[in-house]
Amino acid sequence: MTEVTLVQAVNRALRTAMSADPEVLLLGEDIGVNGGVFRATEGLLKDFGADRVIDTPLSETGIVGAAVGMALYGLKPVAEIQFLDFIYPGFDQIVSELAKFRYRSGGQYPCHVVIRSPYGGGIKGGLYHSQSTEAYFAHTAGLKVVVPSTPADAYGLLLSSIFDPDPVIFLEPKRIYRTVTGEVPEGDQRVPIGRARTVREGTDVSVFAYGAMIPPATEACQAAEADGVSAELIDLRTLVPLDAGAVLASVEKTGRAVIVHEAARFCGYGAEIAAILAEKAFFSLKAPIHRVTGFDTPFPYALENLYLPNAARIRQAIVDTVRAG
Amino acid sequence: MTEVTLVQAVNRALRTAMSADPEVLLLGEDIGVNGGVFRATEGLLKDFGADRVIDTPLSETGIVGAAVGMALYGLKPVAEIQFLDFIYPGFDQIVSELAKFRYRSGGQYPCHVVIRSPYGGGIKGGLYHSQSTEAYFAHTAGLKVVVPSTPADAYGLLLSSIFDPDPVIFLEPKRIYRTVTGEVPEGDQRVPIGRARTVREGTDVSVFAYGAMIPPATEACQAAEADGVSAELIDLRTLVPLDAGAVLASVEKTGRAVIVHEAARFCGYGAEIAAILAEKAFFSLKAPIHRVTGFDTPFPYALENLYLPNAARIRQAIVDTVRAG
Amino acid sequence: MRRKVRTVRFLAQSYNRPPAPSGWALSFVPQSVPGRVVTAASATEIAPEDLGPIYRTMLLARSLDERCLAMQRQGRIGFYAPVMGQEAAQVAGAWALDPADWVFPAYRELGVALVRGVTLDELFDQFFGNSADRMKGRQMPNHYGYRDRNFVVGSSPIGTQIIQAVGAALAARRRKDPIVTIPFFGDGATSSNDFHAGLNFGGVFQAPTIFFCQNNGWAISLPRSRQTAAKTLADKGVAYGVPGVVVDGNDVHQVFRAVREARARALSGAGPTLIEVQVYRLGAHSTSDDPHRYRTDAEVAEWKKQDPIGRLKHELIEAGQWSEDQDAKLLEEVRAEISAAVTRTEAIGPADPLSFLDDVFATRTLQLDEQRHQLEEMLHSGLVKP
Amino acid sequence: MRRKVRTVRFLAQSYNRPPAPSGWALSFVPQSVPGRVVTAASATEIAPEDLGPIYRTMLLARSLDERCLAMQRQGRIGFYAPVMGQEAAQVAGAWALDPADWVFPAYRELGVALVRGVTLDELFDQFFGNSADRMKGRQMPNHYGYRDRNFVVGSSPIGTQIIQAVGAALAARRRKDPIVTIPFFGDGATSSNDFHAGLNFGGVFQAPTIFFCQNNGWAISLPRSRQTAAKTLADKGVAYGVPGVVVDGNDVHQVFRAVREARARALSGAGPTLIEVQVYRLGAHSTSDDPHRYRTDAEVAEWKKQDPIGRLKHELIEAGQWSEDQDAKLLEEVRAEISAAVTRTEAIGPADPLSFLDDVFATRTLQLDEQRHQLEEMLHSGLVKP
Ligand SMILES: Cc1ncc(C[n+]2csc(CCOP(=O)(O)OP(=O)(O)O)c2C)c(N)n1
Ligand SMILES: Cc1ncc(C[n+]2csc(CCOP(=O)(O)OP(=O)(O)O)c2C)c(N)n1
Ligand SMILES: [Mg+2]
Ligand SMILES: [Mg+2]
Repeated sequence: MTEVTLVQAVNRALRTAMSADPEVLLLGEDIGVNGGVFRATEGLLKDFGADRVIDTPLSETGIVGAAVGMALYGLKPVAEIQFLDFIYPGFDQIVSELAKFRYRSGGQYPCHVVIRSPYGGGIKGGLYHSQSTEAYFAHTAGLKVVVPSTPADAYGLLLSSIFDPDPVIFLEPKRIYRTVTGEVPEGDQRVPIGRARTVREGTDVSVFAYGAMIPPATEACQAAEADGVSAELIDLRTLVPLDAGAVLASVEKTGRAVIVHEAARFCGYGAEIAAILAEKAFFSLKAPIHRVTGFDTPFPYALENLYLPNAARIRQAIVDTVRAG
Repeated sequence: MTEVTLVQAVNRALRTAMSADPEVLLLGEDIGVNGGVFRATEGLLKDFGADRVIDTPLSETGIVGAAVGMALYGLKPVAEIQFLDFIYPGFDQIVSELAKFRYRSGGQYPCHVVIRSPYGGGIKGGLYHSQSTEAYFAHTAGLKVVVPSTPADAYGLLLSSIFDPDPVIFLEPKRIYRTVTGEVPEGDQRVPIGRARTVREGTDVSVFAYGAMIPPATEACQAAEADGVSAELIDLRTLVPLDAGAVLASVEKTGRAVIVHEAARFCGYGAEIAAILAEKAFFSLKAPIHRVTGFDTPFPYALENLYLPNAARIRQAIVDTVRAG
Repeated sequence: MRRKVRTVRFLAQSYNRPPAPSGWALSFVPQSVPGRVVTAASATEIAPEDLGPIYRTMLLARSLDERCLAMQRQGRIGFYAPVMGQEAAQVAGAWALDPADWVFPAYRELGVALVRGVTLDELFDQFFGNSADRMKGRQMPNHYGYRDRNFVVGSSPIGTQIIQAVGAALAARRRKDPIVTIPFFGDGATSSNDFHAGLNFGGVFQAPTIFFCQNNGWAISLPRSRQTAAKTLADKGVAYGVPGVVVDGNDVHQVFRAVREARARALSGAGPTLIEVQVYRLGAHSTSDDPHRYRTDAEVAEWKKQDPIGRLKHELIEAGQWSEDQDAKLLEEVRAEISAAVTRTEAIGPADPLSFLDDVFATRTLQLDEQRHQLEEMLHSGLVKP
Repeated sequence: MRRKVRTVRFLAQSYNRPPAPSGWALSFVPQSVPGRVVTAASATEIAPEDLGPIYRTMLLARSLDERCLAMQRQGRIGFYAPVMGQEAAQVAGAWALDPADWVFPAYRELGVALVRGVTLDELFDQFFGNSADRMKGRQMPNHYGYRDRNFVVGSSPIGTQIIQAVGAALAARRRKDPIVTIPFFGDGATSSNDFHAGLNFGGVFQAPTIFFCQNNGWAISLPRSRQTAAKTLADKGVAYGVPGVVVDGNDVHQVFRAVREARARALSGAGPTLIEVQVYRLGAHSTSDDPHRYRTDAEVAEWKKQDPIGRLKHELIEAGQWSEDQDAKLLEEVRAEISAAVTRTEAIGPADPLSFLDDVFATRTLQLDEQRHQLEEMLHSGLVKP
């Protein structure tokens, strides 16, 4: 065990997977000699060669499409999209091809692809280096969507994703790439896809969050203690498949829910959590379900700290929810 | 007033707009000499010329990108995407450019573009001629999303969309292109964007639907009378901006909600309606919110009638909801 | 209206028809699917004994078109996209491949499928979407694939297979498998994002890929001349450092030779080739299309003179190896085979109603399990009917 | 390491440096922005009296780079993408345009912006994202646009402006406005979907567009040689029936002439031109980049010899119109102007905290009104701080 940052955990997981399985390879823009613009692939070209760490031309259509083709043939490509904001030129290959190959072929052609991408705001990236559009992918049947918030989860979930037989969109909260550190194991130690993580237990209200929202949500839950509120915090970790059991169990216990994400609210991922609760935990609910989210605007630049949910807003929502009923 | 089909109403609205304003023009694949694969643009090439009814090469990137450029310059392009399933090669131009131009320029560059596209299942189109992915667009700040379900709305809402200063994704339920007929006015008679339509009033439960789900939802509400249930049916019509006032008012009255759409359930548009109700109409709600939707799979071919919500399923959901609390 | 067919760049020799083969007789393999006759991998001419099977396969494809169009009109299948006019291109093109090569089709590649050994029963299973369909009834007719035949399952979005084929080629090279990948696509597909990415990645990584572009003159209603202002589609290779060739797709010999040479080139490590195969879509785009809206009968008539089947038949008859009588008999035989396959497959029951909830993922998630359970109940209570 | 610059196709005459102009003196317009000096629209040579203002604009761009890089290191601005090495290409290219022409920039087009009359204050307002910023503080530095200068606001996604420029050109033609549109983009952008669509639509519709590709050798860490296997980027025009030319982008005369000729061609209805302007990115990709990771100092040093500013200065001095002394004085003057602009704009307050909820639509929806109200309350109660 060593203390590493989240982005270092990503790097280690890639290294572990590539060492374990020669059919794992990486492709993307600036991932080779440059080691990735966030250094997630640092050192891998040197150790695994240009055959397995492939710097591609500037085309997300090409990156995703080539990864699909490699996977059809049997390899396990891990594609990097430099920023989630730049994934859309590859969107057709993702939603029409990657997500549907297994299905349309009656199971003949699995698509063993991971698409890794740094996402989210808080680095003064403005409209095009800040987006959180996980809802697009979560709504697309056939894709798994994974979002770690700790180095250990980044490591263990990335390994699970790379060896998962289905396509995985692996979203890395770049804002906490280097601000969060923690221990990661050595070797092929995986964290299973499909299970939420209870960050802290509580009895009055359940807080659901993921990615870079975990640190402010944790802070908010702690602060809410001063208001006499015991908040349970669940890190959803894998958005698809959702650990609905954990979500429902928590709300059945607490009777209240606050959902946090930095993406725009309207039709965001939080809506699905609210909808599931309103359908399946209705009779446990004591108060309106509160969403603390980004605003329904594109992501701004100068005022990003107003756009992003912070601990104070989350704490207020927690307290309001408990007071509401 | 004349009795026309929904697709004829679309054609008439295009004709009205083009006659009224020389800066309205159309572009897309097979829309000119062929009149569109669904004949929505039939006759327009002849009457308005190849300068205003532009057959483009096979590139949705090109269609949307060129439309954006035309709109920046001041024209009012109406782009046709042959099937919604084929919009994804143009997705980057839609979400990165069309939706964000006004915003990123501080209001200097509005993007007066309509993207029309037939969408939805029920025509034995399989995975790639059946999709309902309205949630992608509804989640994208900066886009309006409009879905008519009658010829009159198709006519009036398309006119409003064409003369709206913002980008509009105009989704035409192709399954009812020719099965629904009705009167449409002559001339520039618009239906405002942002207002839901009450299809029928009721007191026990509110049913929210749109597009091709309106006919089965209507049938279901009628049938539910036999179960002693009075169901109110609201056609949302414009998904963005949502007429939240109408949605909340209805549920404040009935205390119950059933949401219907043919898109996959997970993170679908219905989740947002449920989330809004769980937040803002919580204390009016007497029963769990029920969603009747497509399944969380790609759209199938042979078994599409199992995939699509039908009147019987909707009726059952109505009755179950009323019985639940 | 006949477009001038010319050879550009790279392939020095011209694609003239080779001298009529002599000393061989037509030999037809007996079953419905001709089964690939192996020729020396290096040969750039069709082996004389293969011309018969090639002709038979072309005739089979044509006859399938006739039957399927009729069945679509009768409402027995839901959709069909005919191959008529492209039989020589597809059959000869596929004939030049090794069975281990990976084919990435669009939706019109019936001729290729037949060469790869896809059976009539398999085709009709797919068209009906019955319970024997390998695609499990999930796709429209014409969208099929068979992993064991290295024939990847196609989709409707135009062009997507082009860059995928490049990815697969790089994977094959990494595994040191001596194969090529070959995406089949149309003139319209050259405008797609995936063509751009595919040719570019192909050129940069020198992928062992053959880009097989069937320029059939039309992309639904858009003529080739309005698809791009490039002089030829083969010219597009220049943009990617990929050699381009133009061949007359109504001539099995030209097509075969071009694919063989491109294949050798790809396997030698010299990179991909873009082959523009000039053909004409003699039929409608699909059963949803009415070509009279956008093109003249005269144009079609002009191209009918180049009919690839008539042309090969003529060649065979000229060579004294074939006769009109034999041809009529063969046609009858082929039609009977089709009828038999239709009878067999139409009797097979529909797909299991619960099956459409499978294969979203390798194993059903809890959420899909729950939805499957709900569907089961709805079927049981009669809320939905298959 | 110097790539061979050659002229391909279409433009017959070679782009050699013209004879040194005589009988003119450098005249600098006094304000910070040189203000376009109108030359006869048909002239294909830079008017002698324009060389001074062009040089001054280039020097201003270079000095802005220096200042902004320093300010970024000091944490006073958040990001910067330097133009160093591309000043001749941008300033001469823009100089050849009419003010009514529509420019579609990427994020590195500082030289173009200056020629279009974007002021230093406007630039720094944008870099600071202050309340005077026309973009209302919504974009990263370098992403700006000014409708009244026909300088469209750029975005980060690579290439998107290329097809948009074609759409705008078609719109202008429809309105019978005698203008061209000109997207500026890099070598990396030639791999984008939007390049493919833009060139193709441009060729098919004969749009009055000039595709201005600045091949600066690198797309972040990817060298041009790995971006595409095409021999030149200008060659890519072949794929679209669009003539391509290659010019030495360190030579203001070549660039000016190429743009002028392409402009005349476009306005005559003969269609678009793809100009590959060969330059070198002397600086880092941006302040987030460390070029030492992927390229040698020797390569940079080699290209520094071609420094476009040094080259034009040398030309002017050779012509007896300029001296090192004058140059030093000019540099001082330019730096002082920049300092003054920084002082003025840095003092301007931040954007209105509620403003980021505007301009999503023409008018705020009820939903956005509600969110604005919530934000107002949060600001009031101190939950969030601007
Ligand atoms: C991305 C996309 N856009 C539009 C369509 C609708 N469409 C189906 S076939 C076709 C024309 C294809 O032309 P071509 O590539 O020449 O192939 P052909 O049908 O002639 O064999 C179009 C536009 C589609 N399938 N995919
Ligand atoms: C679609 C997209 N993918 C990736 C990126 C990340 N990125 C920013 S600049 C750049 C390289 C651009 O190279 P080039 O077009 O040559 O322009 P230059 O920076 O050299 O001026 C990349 C890959 C992006 N902005 N957009
Ligand atoms: Mg075609
Ligand atoms: Mg570059």
